[in-house]
Amino acid sequence: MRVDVNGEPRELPDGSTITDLLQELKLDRRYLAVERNREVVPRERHNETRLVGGDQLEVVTLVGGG
Amino acid sequence: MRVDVNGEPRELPDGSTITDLLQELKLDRRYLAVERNREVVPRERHNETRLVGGDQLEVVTLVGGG
Amino acid sequence: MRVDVNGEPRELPDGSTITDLLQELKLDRRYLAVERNREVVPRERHNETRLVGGDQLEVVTLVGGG
Amino acid sequence: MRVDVNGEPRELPDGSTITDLLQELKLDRRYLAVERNREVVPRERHNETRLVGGDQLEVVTLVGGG
Amino acid sequence: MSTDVSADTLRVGTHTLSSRLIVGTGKYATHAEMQKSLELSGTDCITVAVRRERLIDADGNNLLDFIDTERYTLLPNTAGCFNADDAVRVARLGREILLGLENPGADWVKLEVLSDTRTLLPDPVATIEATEMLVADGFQVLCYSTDDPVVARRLKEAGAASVMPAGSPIGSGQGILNPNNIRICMEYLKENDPDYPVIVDAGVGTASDVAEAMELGVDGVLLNTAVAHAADPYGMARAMRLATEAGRLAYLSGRIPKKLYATASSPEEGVISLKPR
Amino acid sequence: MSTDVSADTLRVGTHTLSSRLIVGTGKYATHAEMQKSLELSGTDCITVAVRRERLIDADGNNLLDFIDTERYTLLPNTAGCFNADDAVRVARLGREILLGLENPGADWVKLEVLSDTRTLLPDPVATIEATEMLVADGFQVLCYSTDDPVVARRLKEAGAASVMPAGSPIGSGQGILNPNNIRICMEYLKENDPDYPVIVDAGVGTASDVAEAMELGVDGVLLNTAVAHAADPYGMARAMRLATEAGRLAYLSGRIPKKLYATASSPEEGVISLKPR
Amino acid sequence: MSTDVSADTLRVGTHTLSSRLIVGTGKYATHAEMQKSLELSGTDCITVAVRRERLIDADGNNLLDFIDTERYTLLPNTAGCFNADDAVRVARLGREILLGLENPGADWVKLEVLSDTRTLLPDPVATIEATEMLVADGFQVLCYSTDDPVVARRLKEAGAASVMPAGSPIGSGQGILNPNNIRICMEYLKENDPDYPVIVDAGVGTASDVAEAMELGVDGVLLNTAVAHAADPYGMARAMRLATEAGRLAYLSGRIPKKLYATASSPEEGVISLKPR
Amino acid sequence: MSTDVSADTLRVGTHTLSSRLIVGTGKYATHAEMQKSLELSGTDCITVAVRRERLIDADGNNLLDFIDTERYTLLPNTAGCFNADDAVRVARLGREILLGLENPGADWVKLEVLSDTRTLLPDPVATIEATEMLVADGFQVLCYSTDDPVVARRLKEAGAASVMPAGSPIGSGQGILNPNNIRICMEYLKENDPDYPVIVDAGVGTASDVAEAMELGVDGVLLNTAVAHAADPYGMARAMRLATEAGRLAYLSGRIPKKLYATASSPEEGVISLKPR
Repeated sequence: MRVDVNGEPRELPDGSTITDLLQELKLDRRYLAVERNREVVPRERHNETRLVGGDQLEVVTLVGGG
Repeated sequence: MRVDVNGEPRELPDGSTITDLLQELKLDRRYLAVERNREVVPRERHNETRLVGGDQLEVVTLVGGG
Repeated sequence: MRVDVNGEPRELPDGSTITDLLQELKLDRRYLAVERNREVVPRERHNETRLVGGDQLEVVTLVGGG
Repeated sequence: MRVDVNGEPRELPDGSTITDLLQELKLDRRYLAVERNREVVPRERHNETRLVGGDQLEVVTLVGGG
Repeated sequence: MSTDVSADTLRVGTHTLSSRLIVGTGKYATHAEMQKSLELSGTDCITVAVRRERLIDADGNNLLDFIDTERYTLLPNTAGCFNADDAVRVARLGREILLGLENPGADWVKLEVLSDTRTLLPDPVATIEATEMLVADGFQVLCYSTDDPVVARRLKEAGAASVMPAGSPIGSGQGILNPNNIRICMEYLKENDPDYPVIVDAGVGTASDVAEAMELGVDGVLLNTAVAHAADPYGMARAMRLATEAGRLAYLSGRIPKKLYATASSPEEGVISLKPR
Repeated sequence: MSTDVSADTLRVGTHTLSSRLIVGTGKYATHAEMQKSLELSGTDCITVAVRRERLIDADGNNLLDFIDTERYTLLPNTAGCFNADDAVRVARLGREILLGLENPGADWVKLEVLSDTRTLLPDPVATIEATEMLVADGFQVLCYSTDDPVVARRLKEAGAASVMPAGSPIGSGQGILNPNNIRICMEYLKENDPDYPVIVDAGVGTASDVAEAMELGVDGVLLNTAVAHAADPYGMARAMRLATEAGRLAYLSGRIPKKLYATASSPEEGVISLKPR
Repeated sequence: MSTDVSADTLRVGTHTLSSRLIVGTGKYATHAEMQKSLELSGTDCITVAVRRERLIDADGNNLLDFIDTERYTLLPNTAGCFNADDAVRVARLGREILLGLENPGADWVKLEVLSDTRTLLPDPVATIEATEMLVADGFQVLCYSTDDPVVARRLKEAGAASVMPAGSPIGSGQGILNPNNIRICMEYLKENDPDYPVIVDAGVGTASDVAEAMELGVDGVLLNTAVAHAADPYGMARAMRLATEAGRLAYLSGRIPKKLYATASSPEEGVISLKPR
Repeated sequence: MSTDVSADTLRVGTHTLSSRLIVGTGKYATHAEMQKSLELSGTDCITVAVRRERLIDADGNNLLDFIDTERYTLLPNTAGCFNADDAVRVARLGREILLGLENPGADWVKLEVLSDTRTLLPDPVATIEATEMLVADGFQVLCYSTDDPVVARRLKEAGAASVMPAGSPIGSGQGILNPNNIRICMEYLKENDPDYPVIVDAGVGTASDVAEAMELGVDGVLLNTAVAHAADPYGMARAMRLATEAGRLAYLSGRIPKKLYATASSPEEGVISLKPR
């Protein structure tokens, strides 16, 4: 299936979860937050949350700011 | 009937018009404007506009301001 | 003899020295300086310095200042 | 004889007056003042004032200033 | 180049004013003092307020008896309003009076929506809201505002015919407290629209404040207390007239840059004296 | 009370000037530009400098061909002098020229004794010394000075007809950098002598600087670069004229006091709207 | 009386900070430079921004590797948002990250809703709207705002835990351009609520700006560029720490009043010299 | 680069001071209050005045009983002198006392020659004269002066070990009224002699004034009234200590430039929200 991650299209196996996605992206999970279709998905629900074709995902972290 | 003029209660004969009111108040009509129940009544309609008991009237003029 | 000390006239026995004067004034010698006729008299010469009638003396100390 | 005019050496016939000098310089006399050896020479004495070798002369006028 | 201000009029919406100074009619000792002060100020546009007729003890002595409505364009304000609805009501009543006077000012209004009675500072949110309502009702709206550039831009977007940032609080006499903000307001409001009128309203205390405001490039100044409460309102009215023209001319004439120090006004060559070092 | 400035002349020693603005003749692009700028400034007193005649290539085009000596009182300066002796020499040469022109300015001088060529700041010690020498020689001396109140008082004690503190360095265009010092100068110089003339000389950059100076209560302003080097000298000359009058009038008219905020310009009674809280 | 600042903490909502200086983490040359600058500033609260993970070329070098989350309370901002909805989304994402970090900052946010990308000035209307939404969602909201006192009061009424007026535009380094407005903000926000925290956010350029802000009586200062872009960020970080304490102490200690001039620091009696006059 | 101030001492002539703050001993409520204020200020150099001993009712309670002459270098002043001769007499008497105390301050003096008792402004002419006399007598002379750059240079030429321009009149609390003049003083005094000490003496009212002075690049600040007459002298003494260090560090650390507006502190890439326009 095709989802959008940080504005870029991406192919994922059907039934993938957010955890699957983050593993594939090799991101340090401690430092990030995930938004699915403009709603935050708390990290404790990353395992159970299955993605659907067309999902809009934002994976964000902290950077320097004032 | 009883109407409110500039926040003060006032007794008027039934069927009085705005023109009747202004005459009774002896006000210089050139310099003023009348609002009835929060709507301006243009001067050309003062003759035909009959007041009704409970009407809220504001009779205003210009004063010095910045 | 008569001398002037800090603007006030004062009677002293003839032959008095600056040391004699300071003793009579009961002043703490560590903290002061003496000027005789607009010239400073160093403390090591207080003993030998004999005053003369009409001498103008200033006895000064330190006070708070900015 | 040799005199100094505005810092420049200049040859003049012996016995020349300030008037002679100004004529030779073709300067508009209305607008200027002459100093000889650091003393102003009033214009009414320009005719009678004979220059001497070594005289230091300044011939000045007005210019724009603040 | 030469600066011609003979035709240097102030345009606000469909109105053209010959003077860049707008003067208020409040707070004078007497109507007569006001009348003469306005005359001496050289203005052709004056602000007025709308108030209830006094029904008893009306001394029959009305402000308008002292104003030549042929000479002045009246600019009715909404002073005393603390929400958008009241401001719209007052604006409409003012329009109705000016229509009766056949004064050209009937189609515009100085919008004031205040936030509290102590400081009389404008409420930006309610002012934006009232601007939209009044524009929809056909008014040309001149908005009294703070010097916040973002609010200024919002007001223009809402259809304001002019934005009028305060130099400092009404009647405070502190002049232009934050020229930086006025500069950014100008940048926002005049971007691709250089003729959009920006008027400094409120806060000026004396002539140099007015000149300084005009030198920032604003199109006009609106004031009242500085003249009405001066020890001599007539003298101050004349001062303000001159200061408005002086500041405008200085702006148009391109001032010299500022330097740490010094360049000679007199030539350095041809001096008879000795230079040091 | 009413302010009458029709007879509000500037008196310096035996001289009476109708304008409180004194303008320099230096640094203009052309003599013609200078001529018109002076005219537009409304001044009746102009400063000039004394320099060596160019002996060769004298273009025969003299400053004085562009100055109506019937109209203007000339004020010769001692610009370019760095010690008292040279200043006295230059003053005497200026006097000699003005006597020839039969101009009333022959009996006065603007004393400038500078300290270095970079900043052109005045040397207070040499200025005091030169003032005494020139007064002894019969001059009415107008002293260009810093804003140091003690130096100002020393100059008056030395016989100066006027003390002229700089608002900021010559040609810097920074305006009045230290109004506090100007105020103390006034307190010193006008104590029991309110008519003693104090003139701000140098540093003003634009109209509001001039108005601000006059509002401090000084008697006049002397400027040159601000007009001569403006993008449009004619416009700026007019601006300076207006600003001088505006500032003077504002000073005489008694400005309103400054407050943290706000007093209403429109009456608070009779409003139809609801007050908050 | 004696001033004890040992217990002089900054309280914002449920948070208590030992330092009154809040420092941003942006714009440093390197993460290491940031780390040491924060340490030298003495702060215990730092702001951070929320941004998309770089999916490719993630250098695996994350800001958080350089921040001791035991030591600092993080204050996530909503920088880069231009409307209320986006600000709420970003605030929630920041909270989610901080919950993962178990940092106490998870329950608050520095709200920034900007109006345009050029000036980065805050949009007062959208900021008020976002404040209400975030408060409803359980956030303690610190609002970056202009110095408009009316907007400041509206933000407090909307539930803001702190209002943070800008001294001047972000990164402009102009310091406190309008102390008068900050004073009125304080009057509004602390009326019958003296402990309500007011923090100057943005605009300070150097140590004296920070001291001046604190002397106005504000509760704290938030800065970033002034340290990060100083020639020596470490030295400036220390300067800012000292200036914050200096300004706070000076405010608490009651400064002397200003006078036109002069009272002697040394006693006038007992002098041996002659007084003049 | 990194700023090390551990060895950042203030050198004046042969003296080296660890603190850049010099504090006066006058005007405190009690000697004990003075003693503690000096301690909290962190200074190691204090000014004192010379006065006639009280011959009767000498309470036997002397200033020196409250000063640790091992800890502090005393700097005797010539306060109360209005001419050069008296200043020299007082300087010599001060030296005689300090020799008796074996204090290192015996070889220097803070020269004050005042012009009148009302404003306590320094007399530049008499100060220059007295400087020459004292230098000839072997003193290291620190000259209290106005901010006139020319006078400052004259004093250095006369042999002054340090020139100490006033920020504003003694005790006025107005801070640095004319930073432009202080900058030119620095340019004159430090030209080809960068280590020549310039100290701002008099006028500072609060911590930010001290920081601002130090940020101009002066070498130190001398104050008295601002601490002695603060509501809480102890708190203000600490504030002044911190402000001196803050201002010095900020100067050495290279502040950011000032701009009209705005550069983002948070990165602009990677935002999840939509940019306007």
